[in-house]
Amino acid sequence: MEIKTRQLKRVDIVELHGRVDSNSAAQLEEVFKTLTAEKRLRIVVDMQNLEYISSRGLRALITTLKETRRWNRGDLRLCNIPPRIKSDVFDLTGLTPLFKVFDNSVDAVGSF
Amino acid sequence: MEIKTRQLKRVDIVELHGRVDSNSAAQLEEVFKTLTAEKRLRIVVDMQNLEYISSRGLRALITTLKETRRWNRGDLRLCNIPPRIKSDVFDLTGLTPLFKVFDNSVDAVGSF
Amino acid sequence: MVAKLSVTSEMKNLTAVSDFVTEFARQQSLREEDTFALQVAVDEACANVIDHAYLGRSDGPIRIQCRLSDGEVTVTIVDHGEPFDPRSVPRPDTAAPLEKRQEGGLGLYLMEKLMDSVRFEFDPAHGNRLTMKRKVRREDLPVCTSS
Amino acid sequence: MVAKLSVTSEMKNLTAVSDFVTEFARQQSLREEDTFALQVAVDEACANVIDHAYLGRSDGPIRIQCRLSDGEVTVTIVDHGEPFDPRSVPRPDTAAPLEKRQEGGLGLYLMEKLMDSVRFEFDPAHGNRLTMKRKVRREDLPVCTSS
Ligand SMILES: Nc1ncnc2c1ncn2[C@@H]1O[C@H](COP(=O)(O)OP(=O)(O)O)[C@@H](O)[C@H]1O
Ligand SMILES: Nc1ncnc2c1ncn2[C@@H]1O[C@H](COP(=O)(O)OP(=O)(O)O)[C@@H](O)[C@H]1O
Repeated sequence: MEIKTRQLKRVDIVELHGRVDSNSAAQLEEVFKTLTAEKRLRIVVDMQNLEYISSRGLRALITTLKETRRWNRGDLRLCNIPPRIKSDVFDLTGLTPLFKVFDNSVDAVGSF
Repeated sequence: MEIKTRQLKRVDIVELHGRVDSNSAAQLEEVFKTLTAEKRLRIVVDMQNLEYISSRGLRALITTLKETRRWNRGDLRLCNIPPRIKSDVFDLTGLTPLFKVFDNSVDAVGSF
Repeated sequence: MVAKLSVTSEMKNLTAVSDFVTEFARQQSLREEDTFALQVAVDEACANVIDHAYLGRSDGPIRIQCRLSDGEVTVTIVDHGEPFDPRSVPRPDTAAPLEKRQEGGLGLYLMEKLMDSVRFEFDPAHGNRLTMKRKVRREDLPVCTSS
Repeated sequence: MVAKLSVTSEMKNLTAVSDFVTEFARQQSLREEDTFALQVAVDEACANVIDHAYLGRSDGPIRIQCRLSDGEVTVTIVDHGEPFDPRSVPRPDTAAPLEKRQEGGLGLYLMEKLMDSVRFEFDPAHGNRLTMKRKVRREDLPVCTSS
């Protein structure tokens, strides 16, 4: 797994590459914690190159979603979810309606 | 030539496709005028699929650049300039330093 | 065809586990959707063994076996940690709004949804055994290999 | 090889002009950078004829000719509109900051920069003739065509 982050002026992009398994999910958690600690609460998670994400990875997403939305300060938005992960992870667990999901990173960044 | 515009929350993307020749430059002018009339003054011009741009197209860019920057209200920023257009139009006419130029549309949108 | 892997109960070993499952699926030319289901289910199962059965111990043995026969993959995962009663675990409310949503508790649910059957057996002598099955299809073989 | 096109002095005809130049360049297998220079220079020249020589008249004839010989493309553009003195036209200050930057006035400059030579001749009997030349190279021919 590889996580690339890119800080734009008002938004941070977190790109997930490869497999966010139960082991590497801890790193994802770290990345999110660093962002929220710095009050960078407008986050786009780009899943273009994601192979799969474990339930621990999902937990990091949900925790951070709640954290960013608290007092309407920000949001965590998803883009480029691969179809398999969309159907067999997000839809299956009922997470899809909780997130704002975009087809591409430009729309996701521009949605803030 | 084809111009596609996409309205994001705070930014509008203007995608140029094909040849902005002296004829079609008028349409580009129209698109920019509509945006600035609606006070949509944060504009990203995506040149990914641009084949060439005539001096009348450049004029539309410069006019709109001035208009958006007036009283620091906005800006017109460029991304994905094809190398030939970069070297043989923008660099040659000394326009490059006047614009904020980005490698990709995400960075351009996120720069506002 | 049977493939086996033994690892100790450390999260960092889950990358090797995932590689092992991916390689098994590749060798058996499983379809992308079957491969995906196996990857997720095995990863979740092993993570639970490490977190909940071995409770932080890093030297507990985990034995994983994948077998394909009669168009069905059977995965067994054996550990010697604490037993548990899967019936006592509440399943997540996947329709809950964000405020009511639990942050964890999706692992068991994903295993059950992505596999056709998930069975836990606990035996003080032989350890805990998890058996998961899924009917799979093979990828159509390509007409020729690309260079 | 010589290619010719006649159009009337309407901006909308510039798309046909551009197609004509592109097709000429393609037939001669010109390199991308030469093609680009020709497209820009001819477009700018014709737009100037329409705007400045014919001053809004839409039925003025414009004759365009492209010729390749001895590795040099010669473009001639003939019109019967108003003549002008290119020496009287100030060239743009390409180092000026935005506030001082003129919005127009880049067409003639681009023609001169992208072509090796640009020459205007004005003759009441035969009309205004613009001759632009550029040394060009042909694209290396591909070893085989792609299917
Ligand atoms: N192999 C196991 N050994 C002991 N307890 C387990 C095991 N697997 C699951 N559990 C129990 O079931 C609960 C739900 O598991 P799961 O759905 O994977 O979510 P999570 O691990 O995120 O809590 C765990 O919190 C744990 O109490
Ligand atoms: N073919 C022409 N006939 C008459 N005047 C011309 C012609 N071409 C150029 N000019 C004059 O030269 C000026 C500069 O031309 P150009 O650099 O193309 O910029 P623009 O057309 O944007 O003004 C024009 O404004 C016009 O006064």
